[in-house]
Amino acid sequence: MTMSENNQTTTAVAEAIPQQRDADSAPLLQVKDLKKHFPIKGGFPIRRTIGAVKAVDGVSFDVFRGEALGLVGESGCGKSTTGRLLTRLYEPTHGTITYNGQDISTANRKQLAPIRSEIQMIFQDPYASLNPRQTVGSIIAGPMEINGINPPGGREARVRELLEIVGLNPEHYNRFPHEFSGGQRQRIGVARAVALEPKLIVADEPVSALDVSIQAQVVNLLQKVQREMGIAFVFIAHDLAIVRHFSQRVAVMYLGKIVEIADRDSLYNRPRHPYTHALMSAVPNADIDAVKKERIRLEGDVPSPISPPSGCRFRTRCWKAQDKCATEEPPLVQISGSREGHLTACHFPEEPTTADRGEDIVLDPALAALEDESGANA
Amino acid sequence: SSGSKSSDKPAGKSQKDALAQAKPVVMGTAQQSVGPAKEVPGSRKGGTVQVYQETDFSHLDPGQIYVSDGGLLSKLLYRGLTTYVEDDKGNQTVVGDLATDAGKSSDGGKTWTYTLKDGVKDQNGNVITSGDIRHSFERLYASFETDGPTYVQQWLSGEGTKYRKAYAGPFKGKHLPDSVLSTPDDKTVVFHFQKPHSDAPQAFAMAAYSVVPEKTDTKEKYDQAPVATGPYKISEYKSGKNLKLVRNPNWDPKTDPMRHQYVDGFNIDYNQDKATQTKTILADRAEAKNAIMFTGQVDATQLQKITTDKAVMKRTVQGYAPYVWQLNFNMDRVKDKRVRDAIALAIPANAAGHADGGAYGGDPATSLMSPTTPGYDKKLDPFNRAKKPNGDIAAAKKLIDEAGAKGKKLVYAYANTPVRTTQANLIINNLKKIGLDIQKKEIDAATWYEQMGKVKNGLDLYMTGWGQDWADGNTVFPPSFDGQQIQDGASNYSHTNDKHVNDEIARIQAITDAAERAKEYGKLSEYISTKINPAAPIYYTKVFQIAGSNVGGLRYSTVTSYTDPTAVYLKK
Amino acid sequence: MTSPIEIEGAETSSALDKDSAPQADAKEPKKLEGRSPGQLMWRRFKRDKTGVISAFIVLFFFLISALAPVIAKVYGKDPYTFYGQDDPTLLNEFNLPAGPNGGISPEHWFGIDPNYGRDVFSYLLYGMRTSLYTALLATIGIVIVGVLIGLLSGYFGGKIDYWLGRLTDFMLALPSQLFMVAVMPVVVTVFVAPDEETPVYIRFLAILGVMWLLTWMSLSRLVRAVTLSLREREFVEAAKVAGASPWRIIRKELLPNLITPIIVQGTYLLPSTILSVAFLSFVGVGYQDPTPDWGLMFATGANIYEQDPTYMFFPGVAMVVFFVAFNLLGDSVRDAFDPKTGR
Amino acid sequence: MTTLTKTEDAPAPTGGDAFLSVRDLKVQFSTEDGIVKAVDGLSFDIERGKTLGIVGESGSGKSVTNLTVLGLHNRKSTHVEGEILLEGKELITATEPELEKLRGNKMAMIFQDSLTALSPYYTVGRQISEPFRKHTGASKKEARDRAIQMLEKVGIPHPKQRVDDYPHQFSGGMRQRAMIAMSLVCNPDLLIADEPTTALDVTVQAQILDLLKDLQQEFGSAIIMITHDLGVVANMADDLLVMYAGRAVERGSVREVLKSPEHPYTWGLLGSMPRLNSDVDEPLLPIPGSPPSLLNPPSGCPFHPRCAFTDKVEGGKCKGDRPTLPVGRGSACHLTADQKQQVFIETIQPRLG
Amino acid sequence: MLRFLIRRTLGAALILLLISAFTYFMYFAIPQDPAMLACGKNCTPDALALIHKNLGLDKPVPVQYWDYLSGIFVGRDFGVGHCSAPCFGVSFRNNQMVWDTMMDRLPLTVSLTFGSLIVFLFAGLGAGLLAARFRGTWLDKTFSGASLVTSSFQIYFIGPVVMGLLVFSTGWLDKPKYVPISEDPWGWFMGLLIPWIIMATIFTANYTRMARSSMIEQLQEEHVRAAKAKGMSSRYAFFRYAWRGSLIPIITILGMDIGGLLSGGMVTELTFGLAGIGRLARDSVVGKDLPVLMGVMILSAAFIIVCNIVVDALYAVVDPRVRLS
Ligand SMILES: Nc1ncnc2c1ncn2[C@@H]1O[C@H](COP(=O)(O)OP(=O)(O)OP(=O)(O)O)[C@@H](O)[C@H]1O
Ligand SMILES: Nc1ncnc2c1ncn2[C@@H]1O[C@H](COP(=O)(O)OP(=O)(O)OP(=O)(O)O)[C@@H](O)[C@H]1O
Ligand SMILES: [Mg+2]
Ligand SMILES: [Mg+2]
Repeated sequence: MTMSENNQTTTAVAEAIPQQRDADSAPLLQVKDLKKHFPIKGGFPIRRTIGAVKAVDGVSFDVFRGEALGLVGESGCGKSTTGRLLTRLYEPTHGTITYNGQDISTANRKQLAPIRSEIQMIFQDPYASLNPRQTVGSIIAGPMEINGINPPGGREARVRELLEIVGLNPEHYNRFPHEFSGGQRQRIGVARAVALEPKLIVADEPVSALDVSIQAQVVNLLQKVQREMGIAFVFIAHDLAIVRHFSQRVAVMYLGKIVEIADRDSLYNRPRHPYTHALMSAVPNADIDAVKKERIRLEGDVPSPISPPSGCRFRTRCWKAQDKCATEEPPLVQISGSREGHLTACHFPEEPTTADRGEDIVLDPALAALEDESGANA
Repeated sequence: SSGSKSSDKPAGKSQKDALAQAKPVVMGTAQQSVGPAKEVPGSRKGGTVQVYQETDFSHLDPGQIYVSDGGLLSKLLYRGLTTYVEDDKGNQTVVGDLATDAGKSSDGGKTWTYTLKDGVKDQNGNVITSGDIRHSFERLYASFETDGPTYVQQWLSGEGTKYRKAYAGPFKGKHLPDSVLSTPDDKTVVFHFQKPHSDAPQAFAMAAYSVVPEKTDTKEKYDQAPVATGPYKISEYKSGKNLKLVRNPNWDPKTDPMRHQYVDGFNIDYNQDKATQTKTILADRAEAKNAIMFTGQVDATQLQKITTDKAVMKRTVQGYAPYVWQLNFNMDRVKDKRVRDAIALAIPANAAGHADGGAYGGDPATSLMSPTTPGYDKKLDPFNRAKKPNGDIAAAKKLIDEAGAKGKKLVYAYANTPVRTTQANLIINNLKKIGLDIQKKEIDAATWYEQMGKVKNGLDLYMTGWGQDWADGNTVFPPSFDGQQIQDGASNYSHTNDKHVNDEIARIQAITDAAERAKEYGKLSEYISTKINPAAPIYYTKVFQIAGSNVGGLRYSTVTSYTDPTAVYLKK
Repeated sequence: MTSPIEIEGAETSSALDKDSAPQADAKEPKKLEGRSPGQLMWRRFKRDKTGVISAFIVLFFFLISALAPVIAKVYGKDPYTFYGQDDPTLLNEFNLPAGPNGGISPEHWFGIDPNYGRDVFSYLLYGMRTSLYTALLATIGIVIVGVLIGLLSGYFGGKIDYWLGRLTDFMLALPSQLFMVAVMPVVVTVFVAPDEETPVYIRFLAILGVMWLLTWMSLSRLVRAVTLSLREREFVEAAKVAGASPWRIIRKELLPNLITPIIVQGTYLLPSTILSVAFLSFVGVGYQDPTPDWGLMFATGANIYEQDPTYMFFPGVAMVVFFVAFNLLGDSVRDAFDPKTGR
Repeated sequence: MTTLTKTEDAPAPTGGDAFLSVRDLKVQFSTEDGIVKAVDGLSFDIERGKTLGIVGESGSGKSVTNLTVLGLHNRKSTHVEGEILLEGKELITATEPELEKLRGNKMAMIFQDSLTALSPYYTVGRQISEPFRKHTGASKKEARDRAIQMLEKVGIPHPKQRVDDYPHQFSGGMRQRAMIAMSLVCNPDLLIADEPTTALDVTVQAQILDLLKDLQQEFGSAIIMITHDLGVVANMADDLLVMYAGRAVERGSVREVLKSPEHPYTWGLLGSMPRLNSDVDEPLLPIPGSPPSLLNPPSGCPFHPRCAFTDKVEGGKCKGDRPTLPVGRGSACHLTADQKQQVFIETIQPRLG
Repeated sequence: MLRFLIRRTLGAALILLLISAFTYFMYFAIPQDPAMLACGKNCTPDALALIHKNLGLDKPVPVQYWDYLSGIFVGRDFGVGHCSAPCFGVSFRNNQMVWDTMMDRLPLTVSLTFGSLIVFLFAGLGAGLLAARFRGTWLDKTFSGASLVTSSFQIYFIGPVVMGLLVFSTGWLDKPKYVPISEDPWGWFMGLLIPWIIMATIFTANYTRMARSSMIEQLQEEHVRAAKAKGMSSRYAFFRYAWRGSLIPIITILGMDIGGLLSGGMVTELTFGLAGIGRLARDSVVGKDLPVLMGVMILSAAFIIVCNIVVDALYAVVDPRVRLS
């Protein structure tokens, strides 16, 4: 096996990103108070809109050139919806998306045309995201065709080149997706996304469906294209470890809202929002010798996004909740003790530390009961 | 002829049998008009006869009845002033039915007087009076009465549709003036015709002139629930499904010269097509043992099976029907006689006749006059049917070439029933061979005659069948060939309008002697066929019916040209 | 000495992939052309003996009906000549074939028909031609209408879907047999001048039209359902993200994926369409004699099956063979497309 | 730790304390494309009250193994060889009625996807009480009470009302709890959990894992825990079995396998998982290549096409010979013990941090 | 449920309205005078005018349609008498009340439909279940093969053959006829036996195939396997778990078939010489009898719609995930 030249640069690029941001401080993508409400039809006797799923309910964040912003949160909290809003697969109900200084939140297909090539998407399901009836070649060439791009040397040559970049055999040009394994398919998806040399890629759980051993291949590949091509990522995932590995900044969503957003270290080492805390503590650690973390086990499920709780949305499952939480919605701000750029939406934030709290917080009644029992028995 | 006697010849009834029917009707005496009718040998009472019919009767209101199925039914349900008695040779005598005799004429045949019998009642027990008779005729003028014959109305009040203008019917409270129709007393009715009509008694025997009791006349609704005067009355009627007849207790056999009341009733089931009727009766099981056909006929497909089985043949009834099927030329459109002759020559008469019941369905027709009509001449065969029953293509082709009509476009219309479709295909096949361009036009069978009856029907060739209403040229030539009768709805379907013919018809109609009339009509027939040729003769129809093994008294009625339902009884 | 970097995947895997790529490579190293799902289906289908035999039978039927005029010419008889009329010995006095077994003879292989004395063999060939090709065209039409409506309502959703859905409900509530019988005369009358023969092609078009109008619903529902689920599939979203127009998405992304259900539905639809066409003839509003038609043969045959069973025999056997073959073919096609649902 | 000398080809007599022992299990499916050797000579033991974790790539035969233990494979198209002994009773040759008595009673299974594994047509309560009635002969009422009790035990709020709900009225986490209640209703001695939390969120996953642990303590069942996730295993299991291509490639206690793994595949597995405390700037260490086809598995060591250390084994043994897995702690690899230790300490451990 | 019913009933009414309008106006697309039908041979303009008036044909078509519609709810007066609500008009052909005629014909069609339904449901589903349970055995092959052949049968060529065999040649059974069940249950049964058997033969095939394939599909569902995993016998899993799931497709086609049979037993009734709704429908079309055609059309469509509603309601019964709102 020979050593690849590309590898040597990896660490350097990673370091360069924060500086890049400083130099070119206008964000690539600005999202302000973005909302998406899916109407619920019903009613009697004439069907009409009787309510809405508030899938995304006022989300604001920025994405800078070349950086990877992670988006984490429980299932159904609106991560994918946010991603789809950014790529304008959905019409926002409210709010603005500014790309490169241009408001694209209400642009139609024609107006979006020039931007289309700059914002791309990678999907979760490697089986569903490739048209089973098209060859790999035409799948990857599709975006070029649509946008009328004729690279020098022809599209086919470019596709072969892309296949090589993502680590596939260029000879696979004429094959069909079903002839590939999950990891290879995801590579095809990556090739399609980078075919137009985009500035921003929204990756919606790009590795969740893959095998552990393949996951790493794809994460490395994504990291490679991000660094080599300077592409900014919105990286959606629920695996906190992978998000930590991939993203420079991370936003935590809960029930359609961002509850905390910060750079990687600050968020993982000094989370302020109780929900972030709970999330961190729930990740099982493969290292059996690691210090036993405090256990925070949340009670019950995420409330329905159709009628979210008033005030702070997390209060129904929060062990710190007080009356204020029900009446006042906490703003997403930098609270005292946080680092620069670390924003939290909480009235009663946690202490900025990861030190052991000393006792477990157990909110699950079943567990509490069992624990009591075993305690009594002992 | 007696129907139950089987014929050895496979080709069914011959024209000889028909000639028996072609004798003019004899006027009966008062003596012959009294009941009860002559017993049928071997008859016994009881049981219910099953009847299979393809479709519902189009009308039950006697005033609307003109077609044979209704005519047959009316024999069981209704009585009129006159009726026929038939001897076993098929000779018909017209006698009084409600009236004491066949009628007394005066004024050179213009005035006819009838006296009613005593004790005739309708099904409700009401005695029939001369008022009821007058009402029965007056209501025929009402605008809803559209389907029946119009002989008497026209004789009383004027040709064509003039009679309708003369009088609007009794329901507005007015009667016909006494100068037209008078009832001097409860028992007497006097008709004053505009011209002499020696065959008035035959006309009065038609189903349409049966009595409708005045008190119980429900106008349009009468068509659904009529009042019976005959030996049977309706006990249940489900239109399109079935009709049940039961004995009419108020019918008195002593007043009736021809009807019997042997069976308890009739169950008439509709929706049984020809094939089903035949197969069911042939199988001779359960109720089918007691079954007869009304106007149904043995299905052509079953003929082979039936005619080769002597036992089954004993259960059949055969006879010569009076209908002549002809291919009319629309004389307004097909003006070249050579073309008409060519078509007449080319007709596959034999095949077309066979399509309607095989050899038992019909004989090739030589002329437009039926063998059952008095005056028929067998030798008259202008289109060489005897030698070339399936058409003389060569001769026809020559004529077409002479006329320069090769490729001439003609519209051939046909009713969309299986038989007519087959016939159309056979005929068109030959017409195409002689070089004509035939446009086939399918017409809804339900409105066939209405559509053909339009003067401007836009068609060139169309088949119609006409049969005498009674054995007399009077009921054939005037309706079919009188040029003065051409109007919408009239039965001069070929639109023949020839001065000679018109004159002759007027002249012959005035002849009072029936035998003389017959001779003259024979001559007129020859003139029409050879000099004018308004329609190609195709075939004369024959009737071939079958009944269940338990049915007795089977006989062919030359009057109705089907099995006589008034004479049947059940053996067990 | 190995470096850990050497086992890193991203960069080296392309080389490895070449080795461990699907086995087809190993066996046919030169042929790198991929196998499309269609080709896979074809391979699976070819392995299914019943399916292949059925396909041959069905094909045979279509072929002999397509070649009907040629075959008839070679055979020397046509379905329009009334042989029984030209030669009076062929039919007996009951207008039935005079010879035994429905008049089967070296002249007339399948005998002759009653009344006219036409040659049954050539009539059957032509009749099958009429029926099969009418049904084929009708099916194609139904498929086009069904796919169009299903695609439109599935892809665009919203108001379009709502109204097309109501239209479908409406059409489904129509008693279709009755309506077919009622509407055929209307269609024919509207298009034919009163003094002209109804040309066969008008009947043909009317049958097609009526079938198209009345039987697209189940297919469109299916297509709609499939489209709805396809629309949510991520490859459609990928195309949208790339800026594809709705037309391109329908054409390039949706339609190729609809082919499978369409073909499977189509194979099941065709036999039932043949029956519907035959039904129309049977109740007297479809094709009419002397146009040779399979359905008409049954209408005639049903009447005379006792006297002349031979007449019903050949078309009947042909029909049963054809239908069984077609049904088996349908099952095989379905299995080939979707190996999960075994028989 | 047991000696490395015994190989699985000469299976040891079943240990008296092993509750379930599987010996040289082979499962083959005949398919259209050929014979799939889904499990190819697998042996393991499990004791009461202990948890055995099975990890391995997708398609490595984890589920098939456990379905075979329950006898749920399709008997017609599946060829099974070897021994499965549950408390000394042979299961492979057992009749269907015998198995029916054991299933749900002595051994139970939690399925991965509770949405498809619970019938949508019956209430949760009914589905829980059904096996209880069947195995204990309890009355309807008793069974219902038992169902309510079980729902309460697995932490469903208001079990009295929820017992009559249908599965679709439950959230994903609740459904998985109901699944667990269903499998535990007869206090089984053996519980097979086939990826019980893969479909769930981390927070819900943590709830479920804790629940399983506590329930195991209460009932003393043996658990087989199938998963992809080494984190889950580290939390739950006592022993660990690593599977690759239908075979076990490494076995040992959790600590042994995670702390001093011996098989290159296990190294790869550990190296491809980022951890919350690992160095973010180090790229991950994926296993190159893709999983092998079971139709036509590689000769010799099935991992050799993806293995970076084949050149260390002389004579190309990796391609030719199939390495054996010793009983007890050990791995199926041709590298010598020293080589394994050396490679792990020198190249793998530093990167795992 | 109530809301569901109300909403569906409203929708059904709208669809029926549309269908009736469609039929009505389509009828007048052919240049024809329906009065001619009732008028007969000696039709005069006077008579025609009278019939026009009697049948309400003297008004513009839309007004006539309106009269027709309002007649359904409040009744109407015709020349032949009063027609009380629900008034579907008076036949052009025989002046009978359409409603009475239809009600007279309905019992036959209902008997035909439900009689054969019982036969083919039991036979079809039974055979299908057996075939699925013993998949791959000779039993399965026999049932599947038989259903293949019988599904290619058609009433109009099997009907006459069977009648010829069982009725005319051997006399084992009576010719089909309809006797009301209230009058003579045995006669009713025997009279309809042949049509039932023949219809059932043809439909059974469909249900066998359907039941078999959906059972096989269901048996592969995870929850069926889960049921076995908890110790339920395979028969229990088959009949409780798999069967429940295959009901949905079966109910769907059953609903369509019942609707179709009630509205279009035309071929059956024509083949066996029975006078039900199907024949009435054919006769009305052939006879251009608009009021009857309208009545039959509305009645048939109503049957189809009611069947659909029932099917949808049954979905909710079978599958708790389907909620009616
Ligand atoms: N098209 C839609 N119509 C209605 N509701 C929707 C739609 N798409 C998503 N939702 C709802 O919006 C909410 C957020 O969904 P979203 O898919 O964004 O969540 P997510 O965070 O991506 O979850 P996951 O981790 O499961 O992918 C959910 O409650 C979902 O049910
Ligand atoms: N009924 C079957 N017929 C043919 N092959 C099968 C069958 N069931 C499983 N297999 C094959 O057996 C192999 C092992 O499957 P198994 O389900 O045990 O994998 P697994 O380790 O559980 O994977 P996962 O992590 O994805 O659940 C796979 O290659 C699979 O394709
Ligand atoms: Mg998502
Ligand atoms: Mg598995």
